[in-house]
Amino acid sequence: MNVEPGLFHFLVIGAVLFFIGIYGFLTRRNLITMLMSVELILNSVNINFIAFNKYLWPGTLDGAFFTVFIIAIAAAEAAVAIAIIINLFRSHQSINVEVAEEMKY
Amino acid sequence: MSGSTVVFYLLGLMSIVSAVLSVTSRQIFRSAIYLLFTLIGIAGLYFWMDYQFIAAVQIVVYVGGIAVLIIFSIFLTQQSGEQLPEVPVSRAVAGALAVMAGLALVLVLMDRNGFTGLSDPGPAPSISAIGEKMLDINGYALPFEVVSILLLAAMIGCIVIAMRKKPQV
Amino acid sequence: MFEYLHLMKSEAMVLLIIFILLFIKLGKGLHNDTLLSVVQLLLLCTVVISFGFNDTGRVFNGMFLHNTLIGFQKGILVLAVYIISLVCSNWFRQTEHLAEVFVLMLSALLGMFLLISADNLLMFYLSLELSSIPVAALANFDLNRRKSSEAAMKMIMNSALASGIMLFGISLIYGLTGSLDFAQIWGQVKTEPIHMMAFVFFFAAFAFKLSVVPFHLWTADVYEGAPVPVTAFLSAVSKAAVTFAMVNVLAKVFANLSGSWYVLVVALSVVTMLVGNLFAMRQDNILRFLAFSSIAQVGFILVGVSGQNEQATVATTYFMLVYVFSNLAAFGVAAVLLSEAGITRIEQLKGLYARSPFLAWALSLGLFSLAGVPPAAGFFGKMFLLMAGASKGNYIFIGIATLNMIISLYYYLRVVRLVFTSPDKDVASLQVSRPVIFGLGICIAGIIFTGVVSWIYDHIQSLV
Amino acid sequence: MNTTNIILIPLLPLLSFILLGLGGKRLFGDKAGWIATVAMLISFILACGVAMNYFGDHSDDAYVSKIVFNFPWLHFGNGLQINMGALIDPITSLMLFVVTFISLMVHIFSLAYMKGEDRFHIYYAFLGLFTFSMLGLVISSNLFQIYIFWELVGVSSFLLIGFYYQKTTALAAAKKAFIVTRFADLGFLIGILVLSAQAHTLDFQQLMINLTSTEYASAAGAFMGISALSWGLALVFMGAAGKSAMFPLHIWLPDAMEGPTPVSALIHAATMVVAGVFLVARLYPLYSIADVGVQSLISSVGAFTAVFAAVIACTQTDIKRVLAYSTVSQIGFMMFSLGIMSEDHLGFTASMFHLFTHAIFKALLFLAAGVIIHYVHSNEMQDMGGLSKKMPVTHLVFLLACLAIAGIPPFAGFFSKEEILLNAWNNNRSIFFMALLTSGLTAFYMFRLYFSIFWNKPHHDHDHGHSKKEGSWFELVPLMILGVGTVLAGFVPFGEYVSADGKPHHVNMDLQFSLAPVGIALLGILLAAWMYFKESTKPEKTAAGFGVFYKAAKHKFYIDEIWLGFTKGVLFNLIGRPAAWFDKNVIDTLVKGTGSATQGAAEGIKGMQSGKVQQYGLYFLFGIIIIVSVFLFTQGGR
Amino acid sequence: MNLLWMVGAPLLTGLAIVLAPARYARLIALGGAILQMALVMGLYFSFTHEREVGNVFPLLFEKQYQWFPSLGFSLHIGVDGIAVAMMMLTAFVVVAGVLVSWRMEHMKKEFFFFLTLLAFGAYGFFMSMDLMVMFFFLEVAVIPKYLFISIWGSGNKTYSANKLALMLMGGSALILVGILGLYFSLPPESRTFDMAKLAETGIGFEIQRWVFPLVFVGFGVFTALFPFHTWVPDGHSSAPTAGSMFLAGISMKLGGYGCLRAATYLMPEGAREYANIIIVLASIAIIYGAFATMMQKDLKYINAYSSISHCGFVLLGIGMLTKTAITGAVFQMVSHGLMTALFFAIIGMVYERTHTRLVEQMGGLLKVMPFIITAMFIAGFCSLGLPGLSGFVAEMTVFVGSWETQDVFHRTATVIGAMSIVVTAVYILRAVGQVAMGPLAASGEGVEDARWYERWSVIILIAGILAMGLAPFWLYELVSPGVDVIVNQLAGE
Repeated sequence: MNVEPGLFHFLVIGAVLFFIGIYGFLTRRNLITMLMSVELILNSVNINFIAFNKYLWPGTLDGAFFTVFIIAIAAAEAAVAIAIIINLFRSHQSINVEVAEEMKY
Repeated sequence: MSGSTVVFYLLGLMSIVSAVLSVTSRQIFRSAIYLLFTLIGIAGLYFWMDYQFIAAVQIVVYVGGIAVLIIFSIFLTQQSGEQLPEVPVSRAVAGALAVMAGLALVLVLMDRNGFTGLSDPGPAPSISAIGEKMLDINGYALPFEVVSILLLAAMIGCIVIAMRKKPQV
Repeated sequence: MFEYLHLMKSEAMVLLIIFILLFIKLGKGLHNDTLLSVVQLLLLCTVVISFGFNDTGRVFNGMFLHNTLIGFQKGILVLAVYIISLVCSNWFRQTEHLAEVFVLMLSALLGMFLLISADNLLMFYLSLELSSIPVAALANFDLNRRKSSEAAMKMIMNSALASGIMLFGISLIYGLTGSLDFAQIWGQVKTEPIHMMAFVFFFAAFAFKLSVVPFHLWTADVYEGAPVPVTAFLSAVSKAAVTFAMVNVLAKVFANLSGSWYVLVVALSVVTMLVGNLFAMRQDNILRFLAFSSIAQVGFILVGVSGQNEQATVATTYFMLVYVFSNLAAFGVAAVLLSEAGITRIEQLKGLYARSPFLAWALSLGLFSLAGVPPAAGFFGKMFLLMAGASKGNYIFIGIATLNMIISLYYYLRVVRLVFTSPDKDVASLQVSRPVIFGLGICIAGIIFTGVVSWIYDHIQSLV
Repeated sequence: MNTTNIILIPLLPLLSFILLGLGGKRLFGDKAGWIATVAMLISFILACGVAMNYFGDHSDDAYVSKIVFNFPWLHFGNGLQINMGALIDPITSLMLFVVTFISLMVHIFSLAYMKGEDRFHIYYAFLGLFTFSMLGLVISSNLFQIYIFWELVGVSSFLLIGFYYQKTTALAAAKKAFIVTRFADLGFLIGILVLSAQAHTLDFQQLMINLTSTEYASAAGAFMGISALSWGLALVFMGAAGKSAMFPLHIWLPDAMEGPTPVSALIHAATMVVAGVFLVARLYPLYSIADVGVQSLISSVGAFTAVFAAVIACTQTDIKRVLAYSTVSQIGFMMFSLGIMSEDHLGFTASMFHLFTHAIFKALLFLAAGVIIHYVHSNEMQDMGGLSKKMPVTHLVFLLACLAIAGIPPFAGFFSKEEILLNAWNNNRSIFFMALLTSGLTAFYMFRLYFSIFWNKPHHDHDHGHSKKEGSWFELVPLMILGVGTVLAGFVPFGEYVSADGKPHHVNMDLQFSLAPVGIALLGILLAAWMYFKESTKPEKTAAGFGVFYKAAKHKFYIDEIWLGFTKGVLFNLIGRPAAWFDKNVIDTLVKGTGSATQGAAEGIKGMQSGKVQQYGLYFLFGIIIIVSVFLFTQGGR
Repeated sequence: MNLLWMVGAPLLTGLAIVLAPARYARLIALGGAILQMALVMGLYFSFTHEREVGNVFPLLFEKQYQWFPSLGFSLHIGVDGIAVAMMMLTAFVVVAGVLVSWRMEHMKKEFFFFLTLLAFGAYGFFMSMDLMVMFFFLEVAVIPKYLFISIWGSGNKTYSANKLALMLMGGSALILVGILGLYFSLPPESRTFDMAKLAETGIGFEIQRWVFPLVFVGFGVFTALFPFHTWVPDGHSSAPTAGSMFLAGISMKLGGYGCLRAATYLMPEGAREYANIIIVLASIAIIYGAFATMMQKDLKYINAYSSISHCGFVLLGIGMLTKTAITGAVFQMVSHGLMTALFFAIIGMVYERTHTRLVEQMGGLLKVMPFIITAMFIAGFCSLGLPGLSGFVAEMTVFVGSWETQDVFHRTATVIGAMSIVVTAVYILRAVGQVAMGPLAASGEGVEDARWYERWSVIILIAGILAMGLAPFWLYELVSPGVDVIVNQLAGE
């Protein structure tokens, strides 16, 4: 493959980040770090959008706008998540995900 | 191999490496910082694609907002400096397997499909154009409103949840 | 301008209520009971408005689509919310954040409206988030219950992951088709591997929200932990909304892949029914039991969806209407029992009949309807779903579905039996407040009449 | 006029049954008996009337059988239909007379005999039911009607045997009687099916015409090489054998003596048990054209039963059982005489004649036995003896009856038995000699009975004062009437009236032929006198002389035990128990199994719901990956 | 007359029971039952009258109402002789059932409500001419049975109730798949659930080949087809008296009627295809059920198993495919309905007095309760096929009909069936004899005879039995045309 950075490079970066994020989500046991992984996932998606927008469909702005809105949503999501986490910390005295396994089966 | 290429690879490398570090480091505070680097790297990539506006948003919202939020919450919830618990091997292996499989699948398919982008990417959108579109009733006015309502709702939710008084025990 | 208002009347109404609530909150506030009755009144108006005067049109450059069917579906959703506001009124009265609860719930409702009307991936994504994030917050509103916060955490985390994966899919779709507009995407989707992958990533979000196996695992925990109204909202309203959206999207956007997603839907439906039933069999917590039973119901909805024709749309809409009545009857009773008698386990239902015949009957009717036993409306709902599915001629699948009906009958009847067996010791009879009676009355009426009165179905048919 | 009479004959008893059954004690109290008796009397008179003006008109030399009335009772889709009708021909008229006559006697007798019974009215109701069914049976105009009433007499016999319902033995006997005959009726039923399918009709006359005509008689529907006709007739005979207690289905009759004695007299001596003979006689034309195998089946079964029962009778000590076995033996006579088909059809006439006479004297014997039993309060011989002075009337009539059954001229039995023997002599010598032996045995055991009741040892009153009266007039008058009958019945020119082809049939008796039977009968009597006239140890000695044979005979050759072994061993243990076991353990287990399997599955997969967020995520991811890869392998293509 | 009254009457009764105070429940129920009986009688007479004036159209009082027209349903109702006979049976059993449970105290309101609901289902089922509507009514009648057993039942009631409900639902699941297959196998423009239309358009053999077994077995489960009969003993024995009467008297007839109407009538080729299998299963059920009965000790189990045996005759008759045999099957349904209902009613009364259902713990009861035991004798004689009672007529018709087919297979089946009359005699006499006769058992000390309501319920059923047993021709006249239609269908005309 050619070294000249193009669409595919960005997609690769996006995919890699995406799965790194998922890996983090699956393995980290601290809720906040899990949240960070989620942010990674969202960012990777953003990269895809921008890349597609730039290299495939430059005519429209859909990708760019999508990215903007994703960022906004991510903020909201993070806010709510952190609020919930803090509450969980209050009730469980920890933000380790394993403390919240009362409900099962 | 032009300079821009080098810059691109540096940015990409930076974001990926720091992402890996941020999901593996056992110092929660450090991993937050690594996340910050990743975000900046990605912002850099946006600049590289000269989507300045997006890059700016990225910096402002993520670096300035979310990352800070996360760090605060770390302070709130965590005695910083204490190690994160060890990842159980089984989970790590399973996760790694799933992730590898997924990544392989995605990359293979992408490669098969071979997204051959345009050789000469079109001009990046001007910020004014974005602004125009954003509030145009035939543009993105509705999504804009929706997001605003979502933010409002999220805000209210956070307030209620985070501002609860201590349980009377 | 009027056109906008006319097409978006339900949204406008909901928005209005939200603002009224905000003003009341910012003002000196109101006593819960008055506030609650105000909200109920407004919701009632919304129900009327949403069911009435619908017509077709698209605004915001095709980001918002409205037609008679969608209007009817919105009507179902807001009706469900209204019933919830009635049957869970005990909980609402006791909470100290009534206004906020309703603001969040209604904004989620708004999100669902937009979700159904969405004709554009961006709008779709946004409204999906709008309909889930506030609910996640709501799940935490029993602020002092550990389980509540656990539930909220599980929900927000899972939905974050789900939306991330869906976004990845969307990004691919965008990349492959170059558009976010459903109409244009429809032309572009091909039966190529990467398209399918994109589709699956995208579909996973539906699967997650509908809690289709294997994406269902959050459901039970959240249902158990969250406050009862929120659970009811999740199980009735959001399920209905997502179903409508899914039928819409699958038919509109991925018609070209129909051959593939038929197989997918059939497979998932079988697994979902099976797993849902098997888990429901062994639950002893009422809410968890209802959670798994609703999972099994989703499997059944998928049977209808697999029909891939107009009748599938009609059948699913009809079934969701019935399902709302039946499920809310069950949840309403559960809510009353929880708040009045602290009953959470199924064994404690023993002798319910002796304590309150009304609740006993409401619960039994709801469960009968869920089990699909005539003359309850659920019978017709399932019947039509099966007919929609059978139109493909895949009778093995239909046979499996009916077998699952039998399994589900087993555990539904188990509950009913407990309800009617006489209690060991004589127990105090339960007081049921007027709004609850009213709400359950609506459910019962719905359960009885939606089925045997055939013009309701014919009406829906005429809307398509 | 005639028709209504004939309908009334069975209907009156039915009426009394309904009246007494529903009215019960409250309405009638002990008037019940009178109501029934009066009804019976009327229908007896009617029956006589019918018989007279049937035999009365000699329009032509042959008696034609006429259908008096006939109405459809039930259609079958295939043109077959069951009618309810009345067929009048010589044997019908004969049976009408016999049944009503004996029944009347028994009704009158019971007025005194059953007095003070708790369920007096029920008793008479059942008698009415029985008489109705029996009369319906004899006037039946088609095969199915006869089957219907066949079952009805069966059930009324069940009810009457079990009349003393609190005695376990009575219950057992009733059940045995019903089930054994039921088993035989299975054959009868299938026989009916065969014949009807063959002839496409059930009506007797049509049946004769169809089956005797060539195209049916041709071995259509032959099975295992035997023509359907013969199959059908053989199976029907099975039913007849069951009802008439032919070997090996005779086992129920002796036990049936648990019922009240008058009932034994009516049902188990005179009327019901000869229904089998009647049935065969009814189908005589068919049997006469059937394969020889069927005919010889009938004759040999009859003959063997005659000897067999007679032998057992010699060893029994319960007087009613002796009488029962003698009944079996006598019916054997009738049966084999029917079975021996000769071109002059003497056997038919003889058999019917014997049926007629036997009905009278056997009823007499039973009623007399009833009186005796009431007198000594026991059925056992050794409790009796020396009663000749105590009860002269009974003594006299009993003696007459014994002479009659022994075949001593000029009593009734003599004539009929003569004809039977004559027929046997003409056509089948082996059977003739068996019959001869049997009549010797008959004379022996009857007089054994007679002597040990009335002479033997002097009667010592081991009971206390009461019932020293021989019996009330209600009991004695019937005895006398029957006694007269016993004397006179033989002189009825029977052949003139009843014969196979309806034409008058003259039997010529020659004295030298009858020397042998009479002689052997006298021999038997003398032997009995020698052994039993005075109390002595001769009987024991003789019994010892016979040794194991005597023992076997005393135990009725263990037939009961064999049957019992069959039912208990085969039906219950080999079929019933396994069936029940299979149902409980196999089929039920399958059902339970599915249930528990489902439960097990539910338990098995519960680990899926582990409560761990990240594991949920893992499932999520794996789900997607699997689905995608499956797609790639199935559709994905290219 | 308008047939809707036949479903309307129970419906209104049910409503009245729900609304009225509990102490009136039984009165209302009785009134409703008598009203239904009157209506059915009216139906019978107007039906026969129509026939007399020469209305030969197979289906009378036909009406068709819109009901989910877009899906090809329609509330198409009408009756032929068979349906009328079945409805008369239902009416008899309903009245008797209400009377028997006159002293019901525990949750009486619901009890009588469910009773009327069952009646509603049964009437609707028998009169419906549309597969889906038929199915609807069939299912309506299932759940009340479950509740009957699990609320008012006795013994191992939970198990029995589940078994019954699940097996019956399993049966109806098969039926559902079958009729859906039937529906979608037709070309789109002619898709319908209307039996009349389906019968005349006809169904391709390939479809019949796989649909017939589903539908037949589905209904067969209801009427205790051999391997699927195992719900019968437990269900009947655990149910309360009226419940058992309904189960055996009506519910099992739903199955038989369905086999006849929905399976055989609509899919004659299928019927011919599978007739031999049906016959084999039926003969097994007859003889096997009889022998299994012989070993039972509990009166209710005895009657339940004997029901398996007797319903075998229904299936045998259907399997034989001749007119007589099918007529016999219908007769057997009516007869068995009345007879077994009577039996269960009596068992209930005996149990109520002696507090035991084990045969060996009873004896000599004839002395203390002559009325009940006499009725028991009548029921027993009816079940062993005594002439003059209904059982005889039915069984004979079946036998004659099955004997028509002249080959060894059919005749062997017939003989096997006929053998059961002996076995029946054995177990009936064992049971009834033991209960009624012999020395009075301790359990029978100081009990009194039937009360008025029990007497009446018994009398009503016996009246039915006698009416059929003494004068069967009217029943034949009633049923025959309906059977002709089915037979012609079978003959492919």
